[in-house]
Amino acid sequence: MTPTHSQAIPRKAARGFLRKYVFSTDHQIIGKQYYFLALFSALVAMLLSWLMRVHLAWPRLAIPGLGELSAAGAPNGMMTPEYYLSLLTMHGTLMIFFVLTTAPQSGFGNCFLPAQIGADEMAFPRLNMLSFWLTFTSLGALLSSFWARGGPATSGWTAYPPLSGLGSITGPGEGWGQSLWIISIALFCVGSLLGALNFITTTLDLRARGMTLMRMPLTAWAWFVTAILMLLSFAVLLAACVLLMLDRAAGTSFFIPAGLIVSGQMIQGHQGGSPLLWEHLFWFFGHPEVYIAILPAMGLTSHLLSCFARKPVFGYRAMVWATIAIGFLGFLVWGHHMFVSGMNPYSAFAFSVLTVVIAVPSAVKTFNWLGTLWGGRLRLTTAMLFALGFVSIFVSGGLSGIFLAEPPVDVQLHATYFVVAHFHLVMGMAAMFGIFSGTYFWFPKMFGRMMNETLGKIHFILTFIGAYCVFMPMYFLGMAGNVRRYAQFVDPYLQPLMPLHRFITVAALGLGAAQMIFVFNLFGSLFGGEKAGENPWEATTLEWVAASAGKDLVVYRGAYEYAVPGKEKDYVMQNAPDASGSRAEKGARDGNAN
Amino acid sequence: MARVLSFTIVLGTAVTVILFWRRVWWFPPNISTQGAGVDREFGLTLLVTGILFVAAQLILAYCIGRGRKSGRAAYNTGNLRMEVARAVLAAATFIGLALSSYRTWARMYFIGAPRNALRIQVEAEQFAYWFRYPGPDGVFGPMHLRLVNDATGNYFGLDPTRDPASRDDIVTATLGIPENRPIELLLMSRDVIHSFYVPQLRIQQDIVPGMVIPIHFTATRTGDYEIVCTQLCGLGHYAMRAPLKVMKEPNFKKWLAKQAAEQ
Amino acid sequence: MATQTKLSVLEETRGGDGDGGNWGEGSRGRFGWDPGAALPVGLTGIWIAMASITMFFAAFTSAMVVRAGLGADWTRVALPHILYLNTAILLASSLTLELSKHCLKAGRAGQFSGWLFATAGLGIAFLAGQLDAWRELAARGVYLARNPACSFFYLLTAAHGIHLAGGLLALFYLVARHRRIAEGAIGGTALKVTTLYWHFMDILWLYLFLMLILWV
Amino acid sequence: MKLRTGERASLLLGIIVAGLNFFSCGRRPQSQPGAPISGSRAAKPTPINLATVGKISGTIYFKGQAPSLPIIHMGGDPVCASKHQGKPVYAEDGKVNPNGTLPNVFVFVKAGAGKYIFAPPSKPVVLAQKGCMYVPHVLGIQAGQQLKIISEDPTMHNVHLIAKNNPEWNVSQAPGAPPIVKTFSRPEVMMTAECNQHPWMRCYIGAVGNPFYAVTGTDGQYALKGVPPGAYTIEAWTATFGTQIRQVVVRPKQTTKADFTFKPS
Repeated sequence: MTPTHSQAIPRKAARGFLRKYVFSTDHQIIGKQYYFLALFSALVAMLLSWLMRVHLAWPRLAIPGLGELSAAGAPNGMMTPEYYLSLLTMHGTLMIFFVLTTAPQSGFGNCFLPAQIGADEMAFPRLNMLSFWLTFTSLGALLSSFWARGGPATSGWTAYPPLSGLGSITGPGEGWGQSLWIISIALFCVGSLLGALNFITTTLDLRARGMTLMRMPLTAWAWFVTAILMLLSFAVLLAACVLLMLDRAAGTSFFIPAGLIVSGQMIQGHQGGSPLLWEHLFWFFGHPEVYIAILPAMGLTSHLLSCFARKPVFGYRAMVWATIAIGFLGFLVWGHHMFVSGMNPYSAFAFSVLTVVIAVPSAVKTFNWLGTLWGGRLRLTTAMLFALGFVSIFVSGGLSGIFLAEPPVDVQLHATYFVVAHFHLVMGMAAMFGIFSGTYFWFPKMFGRMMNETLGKIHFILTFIGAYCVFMPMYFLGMAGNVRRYAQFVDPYLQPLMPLHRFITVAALGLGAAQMIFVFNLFGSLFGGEKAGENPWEATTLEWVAASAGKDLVVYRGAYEYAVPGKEKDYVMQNAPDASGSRAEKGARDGNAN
Repeated sequence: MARVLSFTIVLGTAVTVILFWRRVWWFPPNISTQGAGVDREFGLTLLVTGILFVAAQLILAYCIGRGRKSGRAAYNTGNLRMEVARAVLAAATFIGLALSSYRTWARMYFIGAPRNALRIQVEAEQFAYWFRYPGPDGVFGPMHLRLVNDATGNYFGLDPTRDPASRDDIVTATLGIPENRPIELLLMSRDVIHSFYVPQLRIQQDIVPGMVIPIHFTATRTGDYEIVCTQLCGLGHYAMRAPLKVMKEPNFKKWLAKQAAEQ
Repeated sequence: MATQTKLSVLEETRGGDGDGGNWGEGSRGRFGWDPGAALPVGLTGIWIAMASITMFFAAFTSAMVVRAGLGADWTRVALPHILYLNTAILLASSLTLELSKHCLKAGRAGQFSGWLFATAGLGIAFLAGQLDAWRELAARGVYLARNPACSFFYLLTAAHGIHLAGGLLALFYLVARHRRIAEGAIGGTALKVTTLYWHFMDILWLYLFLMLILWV
Repeated sequence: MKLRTGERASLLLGIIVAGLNFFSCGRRPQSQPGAPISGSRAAKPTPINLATVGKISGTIYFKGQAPSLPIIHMGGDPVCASKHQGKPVYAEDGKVNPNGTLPNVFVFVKAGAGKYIFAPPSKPVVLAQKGCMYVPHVLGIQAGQQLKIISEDPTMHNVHLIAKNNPEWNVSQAPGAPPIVKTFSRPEVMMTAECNQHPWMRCYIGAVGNPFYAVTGTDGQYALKGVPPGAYTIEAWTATFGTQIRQVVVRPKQTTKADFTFKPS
């Protein structure tokens, strides 16, 4: 039988609700599944952060309803310290894995990577479905730990042994809660590895004719490099999780040293393992992970700034190389999380230098974003506002990384709210801004309707101000020596900081409330939004090519041909043939000549 | 919206600059010899990043507020020479900053404690610190895991009946140190990873079970401070702390003698 | 028709894109991909999967080297002699798989099937041999948690065994369809992918065995 | 409907994880009140004739050099130190009464009472946290009876129960928080409860399947009342000086004397 393109289509055709929307192999459906999984996780994680913030600001306050929800963790609504740590662990794990890794990469990437490079589908649709359901199962395993004896894990998203390696003797949540955490993360690793495999193969093999790598949209580049980071780093985390689980369940001694006495009990049977070994393995994954979270948002920001400034990306090639450089260097700097860990101080200094080197491609990107805006004709849609907000927040969060990259300064600031401010701005909020701008930008393509722009703008300005009000003051807390991951602040020297904590909590409640506008807008527009046209933003990339244009796309130019002199419109689609005979177009025509 | 956003950015930048400039919230005062280096390094970095911060935010605000209102945007795909120049400049600045912190770091970690340093063992557990002074003989008696018992106050597992070196060891819950004398701490943990952090000393070091990690410093100002744990160690993490007492040398001697009497 | 498409792909890749960045080979994918003949994606995919698996084992082996250097609790284990036999079996299986592929190309359907069956048989024999190595160690009282060297022995052999079992499943898939593959109707890509993965498992085992000899 | 491989695999994984969750939840009821106590195991419990019951009593002596008790350093939590107004607090393990007897000795019927059934008393046993010390230091409880833990300190405590037969638990108690109420479904001597935030805080809890247990006080005496006639094994447990076991015979309406003497360990 001769394979033809028409055969590809029946796979997508509906075969009952279950096959069409639940166990679907359609990349768009899977992308949306990921997106809504991330949205759900984000709402849960945000709720947890509210509880934590309220408890920090008013530690003696009984939170209404919490006592009924979790009688053990919060008797009469008063949060116990172990419950606070459970919330902290769940907040971090949900946000980092199930929101920041899932939404921008697996969600938007699945929806739009094939579309942007001119492919009909991902390379392995069934594997794609498996990836999603592994992620889904992983989320289920994690959330189920709320009902486990002792509650969810309490060792933070970094799960340092021996705290996480000895079972419930080290504290509540370290029994079943921690086991479920490890199982969940291991499943997530497998799901992400399969997803990354799919993304890379799709990008390499399924690009449309004429879509050279250097013509790919920067979003596609970001997804591609992120997928490579995932492929290599999640393999290491999976290995680390296997070792940790063996230490817990089988009595091995990879991370557990000999001669421990916990709660007066001698821990038998363990030999000279090293907790630092876990830290190295974890951060070898953990640092690339922060780029996994931020690279897609960076790519999207470049994409949107160009589209809505109606101007080509300033220094496209530099942007691509910066993305690659960040991806590569991301694997060499994990040690900067360990300056005070007891690691060799000489290697600390080497990590320090490598870490500031990685700031250079980030700086290049920031320069080029500003360069893209300079002299542009801005269309301030909500998507654009969030992209602009991204640049501002990324700068505010990113520059503080320089402090933390210098070992002696890090000694003072390590594990304080300075670090909390740094990563919440540069990776948490910035990536969230990426998710928001992606949602406002691609919503018409995903659901065929427009989101409400007025609500969107209100949402933006509240989120922008809220993000600054919540996280900028944390720099000052950190400088004053306020340690992070504290369930309460009992130390006398922290008491003068309580007003600032209360301010942050109020701002956080406001910031969270503003997100309800987004949720309302999202679901409202889903059903009642204005019908969207084929290319509402007048963008150039292939996802906006009309479905009627046919499937056999040919790409003639780069992704950001805005304001090209001498053209009728101020943008030229990537697949628009042109007879003007420029070098790029000639090449494409040659390729097409067969 | 353009005006609202650019105004918000300018205002936010101004507020941030003022808060840093006026030092509304700042480091606690430094009380150690190497702390000045840390503070200087922080100041230098703050200056450089502050300039970059203000420049980036203001340019962003300008672009938003002063974008073209009519016609087409400028067609500009980049300027390689400018990009390379800026990348090199950024690299030089950042690497320069990292290298400038070398001396302070070396002083803290590359060289050991001076010979005349007072050596004190620190044992961390969930959720307390214990301190041991070697006593007049200058020798720490051996530790026996089996004898460790918090309920009877044998935090270090000492056996004074069998080990003569243990007899004069002084175990306390407060870290008392003399002013202007080098101190070497030997950090040990009994269960999970803890940390030793005194913001005023500009010192932070994880305490890892299975390892003995030495740190050294010299305190320059008397007073009562707090040692706090910064590494998530379990439910009592937030309350894990110990008093630090920096005293004049004679007062320290008196204090230590009083502790010895209570053993 | 199918061959024609493939030829045109080759032509197009040579066409270049004129836009610099020639490493893109921009036009290769579009016509190389078809649901019925997923030749390039399968091969690309397996290469990428192998990169990830390499990273997974690199994490384990670097952990082993670090752990071995940590302290006095690293007691070396005398490796069971059957491992040498297993290694030989695995190497032989790679050889038989190559022979099988060669016979298919040469059109000798019967021999193709025979060598394929032999490969699967040798794969099973290897896994059985690994289990026997475990049993021998267990009989000597060397269990998983006895000391870190044992832990790594069991860990690495088990992790490799699981990955190899995946390859074995792929071989079973081929075995079950050997007639139709021999007829040339299906499975060209599956055969290539499986061969590649099987050889990779072989090399991986050689590497792990070397690590075991050196450290455990 | 034929499932594809991917779907089958994801289904399988779902089932595995669901099973794990079920397992984790399924273990919970162990610590719930009302779980069966082992005393009810006997097929036909022997009724107790209250008219014939006797008594076991005695004194716990200590011979030898009393160990010196170390001072507890409460510097880590200023709240604890302030509760004692500068007076030194001494460790309780190894304490000897001035009259040469031992306090804090747990004496209980270890064997011989298995044929009777004892409903756990409805009144809970109270364990208090006062000035960052446990009161009492040694505490007896009947399996199935409620243990009520209260805190009188304006600081956070956590009670970490370490046990072998009963499930381990570890719960924080904030100042002003409601009492922690727990039961032990199985007899176990001795369990320890510790506060990790104040590591010197430790107490011992003996859960017994019968009501025949006592803890000695400042006079070093104990009495096990209402014991039906018969032969028993009784044990005297101390935290520092080991345990001693004695066979005794209780005759109707009579008091059986059983003294113990401990020596320095």
